[in-house]
Amino acid sequence: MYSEKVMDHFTNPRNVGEIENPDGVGQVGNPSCGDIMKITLKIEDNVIKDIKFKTFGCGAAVATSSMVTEMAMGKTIDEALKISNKAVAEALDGLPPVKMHCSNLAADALKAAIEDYLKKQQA
Amino acid sequence: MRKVYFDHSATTPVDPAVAEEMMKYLTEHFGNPSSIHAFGREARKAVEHARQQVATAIGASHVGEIAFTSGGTEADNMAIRGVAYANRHKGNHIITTAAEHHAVLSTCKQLEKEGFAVTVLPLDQYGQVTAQQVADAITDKTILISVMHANNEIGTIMPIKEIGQVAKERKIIFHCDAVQSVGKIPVNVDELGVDLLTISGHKIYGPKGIGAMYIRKGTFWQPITYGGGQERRRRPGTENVAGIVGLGKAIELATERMQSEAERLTRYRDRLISEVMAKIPHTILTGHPTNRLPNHVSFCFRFIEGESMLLMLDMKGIAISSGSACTSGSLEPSHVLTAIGLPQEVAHGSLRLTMGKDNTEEDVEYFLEVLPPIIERLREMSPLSEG
Amino acid sequence: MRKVYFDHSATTPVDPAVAEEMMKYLTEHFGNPSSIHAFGREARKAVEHARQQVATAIGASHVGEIAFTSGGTEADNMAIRGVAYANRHKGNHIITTAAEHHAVLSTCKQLEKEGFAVTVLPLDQYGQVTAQQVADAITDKTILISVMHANNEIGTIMPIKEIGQVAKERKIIFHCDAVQSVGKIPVNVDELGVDLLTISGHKIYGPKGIGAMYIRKGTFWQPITYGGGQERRRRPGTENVAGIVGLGKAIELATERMQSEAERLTRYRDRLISEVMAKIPHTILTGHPTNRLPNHVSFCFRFIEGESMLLMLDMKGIAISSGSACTSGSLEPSHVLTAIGLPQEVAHGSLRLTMGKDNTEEDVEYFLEVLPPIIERLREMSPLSEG
Ligand SMILES: Cc1ncc(COP(=O)(O)O)c(C=O)c1O
Ligand SMILES: Cc1ncc(COP(=O)(O)O)c(C=O)c1O
Ligand code: FES
Ligand code: FES
Repeated sequence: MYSEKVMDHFTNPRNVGEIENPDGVGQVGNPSCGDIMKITLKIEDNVIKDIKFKTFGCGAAVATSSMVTEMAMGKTIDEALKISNKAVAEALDGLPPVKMHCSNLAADALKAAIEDYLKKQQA
Repeated sequence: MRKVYFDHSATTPVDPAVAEEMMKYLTEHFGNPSSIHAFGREARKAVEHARQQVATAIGASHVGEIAFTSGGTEADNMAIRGVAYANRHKGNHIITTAAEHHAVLSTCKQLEKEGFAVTVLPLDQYGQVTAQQVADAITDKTILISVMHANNEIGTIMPIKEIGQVAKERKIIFHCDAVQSVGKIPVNVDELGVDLLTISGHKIYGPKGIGAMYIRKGTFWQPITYGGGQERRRRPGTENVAGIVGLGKAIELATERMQSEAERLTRYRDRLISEVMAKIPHTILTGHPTNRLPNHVSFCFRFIEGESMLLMLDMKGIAISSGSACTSGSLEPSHVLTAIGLPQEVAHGSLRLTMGKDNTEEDVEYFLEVLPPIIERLREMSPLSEG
Repeated sequence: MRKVYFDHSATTPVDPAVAEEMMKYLTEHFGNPSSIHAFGREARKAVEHARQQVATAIGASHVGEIAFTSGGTEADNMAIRGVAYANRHKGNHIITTAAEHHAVLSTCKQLEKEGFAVTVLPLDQYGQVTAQQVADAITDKTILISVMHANNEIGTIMPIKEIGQVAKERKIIFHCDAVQSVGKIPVNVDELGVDLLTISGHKIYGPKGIGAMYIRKGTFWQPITYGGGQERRRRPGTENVAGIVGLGKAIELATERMQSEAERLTRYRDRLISEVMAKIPHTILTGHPTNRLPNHVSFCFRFIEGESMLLMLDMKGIAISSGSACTSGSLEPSHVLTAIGLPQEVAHGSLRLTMGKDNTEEDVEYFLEVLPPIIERLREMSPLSEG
């Protein structure tokens, strides 16, 4: 059902948790399916210095969350904003078709966290 | 790694004694029961022997009241649509419950599209309906009542006998899906007062792809598939002889060991329920605490999602299931969990553990050891958890 | 006593290699393919492998075009009623032939009761229809053509490719019952131009109670039973995993040995036909003399009745069948024999001999030795015989 990469990220999720006093917080959820992803960021000089996630959801939801944190870590904000849900799925060697829409929200959570950071900067 | 199969409500391994019987009818006595030569007669004898085994197991008075089908789903379809079409002249109203399997509910939904009216009775918090609810729903157009004996997801046993009395008094045909109860708790068609009953082979250590429909003599009914005259013109198609032989043997064996197994598994069940509830906070027992299948344990763990639990248990060698949306492929959590009043996010954390004849006390202990750290780990990951 | 099984059109023994594969999925890898744990995934893999084997055998471009069923009868029901109901808005006319199996004809008869119009094309003396007959029967209400590939009773092969061309030109959905042809003569869905195709396991050394329906991508169709979402929502019910595995293996093996077996059995067939015709007077070959299944021989012997012949041959260890009324349990001789123009009393004397992979030249010789005295004896007993 799941690729080896998905199972790897599910079994050993990277960057689980919540950063204290984060620079940005993003939470997205899909009410129809019930998965919720929360990403917290530490940003210095426009670069993501630390990123952590918390996820309520299936194996695919956990794996995409983990993968997106790995992909975003160390990237500039502009680079990180370019990460798409599709790119996350591809980095995991694909997801089962039924999971494509519902569990594949990690990039959205990342985007929400960055936008939250940018909003705070403006304020 | 230890392997523990705890998903007997999904399916069971074929009992070696059953497989051995089947093997003979696959290779050696392979005839078509409709053939009149020696090969055919041998096959016919085996089919009729199995029919007797099924009739005996459920207390049917006439062996001809049993028709073999390709499984529980087909038997449910046959029972419900067969009664509906044959009794259309009398009325168009069907009563069923929110606890039923998709094989019943989807069939009823289809009948609604065809002009029938369906009342789906709501469940109480334990997943039960009462005979009074059924009685109150009856109108002068009611032609069929269909209520399952025991629920596959939460294990709750329905008051079939009481509903059977109502059906008899009001002279309404009564169907019962006994797929989960046969072989686990006593099922006697006369005591329960049912007119049609659904049985499936693969839930009782028989093969998949075989089932049976009991239909009481004199019940108004018509076939729903068309072809040869097999099964007394009730169900066309060359008989699945090996499967039928397997179902016959399986139901006989299940009946033999039923009482001792029920006692043994009830002990495991009650230990599992009390220890899990004690060890893991924010846990909800789903289904009735005592009036449930002896082998059936089901919970919802708050703040976490079923599929993740399943995958982690699977990595520890434990095979188990969940009614979570993410495992169903349908994006919606189990209709039964919703019908007993659980909010969606709670239903997502459901877990079902169903034991069988090869499980031991050690399996139970292994599970009790493995589960808590998994729940803890997933809750640590969860944004919903209070920490 | 020598035992000769000559009734392979009725059913076949399960190939030992097939039975062995099945056994693994009954006892060891017994999971439910819908379960996401290791047991379930193992079963899922096996089901999808078998689907690929079937797709490959019939040249289907997409593996998802195969849906497993409980046999040929269910596949015929699914194909015909599924197309009829889904295309009702376009028209209500169905074309089929007098040669079809009951699974097709009774289904069409039922559809007539439901408001569909059915044209049953008459057969020529060999049991064939022409593409022209089909073309002429098409109206602007025609939504389905259903013609079998090879007939079970008389072995005649239909011009499916030509009919497929007509169907394509006129844009009408084309179903073909290939139960008797698959594994015996080439069956390629694209070459034949069919949109739906019926397959049954037990005619090709697979188990009884399993079949498959091919349905070309894009074909307007709807399911006819209701329940879980199995088989891509085409056919609900827990998959008969062992049966599916058996069908996959069986169709693969049948395809491998098809050509050599066809050559070998055609030799036996032609020897049987010529020697029986030469040795026994008042004999009619039924079906086409050459354009027939390689393993299929069928006659009518005047003045005698099929069941008596069968019983006498059975006492000599030969298992064979007849389209006689007395063997069918229906008091009417085979509709196919009547449709090719045989008078009832001649049809009564029908005999069908269908060979298979374990038959040898010695079996053929034994039959040729045993048959004539039996016919003679029965004719001596017959008041119809001229003496
Ligand atoms: C209560 C109930 N009814 C019907 C069925 C369907 O039976 P089958 O899988 O044999 O089609 C099942 C199991 O899947 C079930 O649990
Ligand atoms: C031509 C044909 N179609 C359909 C069937 C029905 O197949 P099954 O016996 O698998 O239901 C048969 C055999 O009985 C057959 O010969
Ligand atoms: S969280 Fe529901 S399918 Fe992934
Ligand atoms: S002669 Fe007896 S059934 Fe036909």
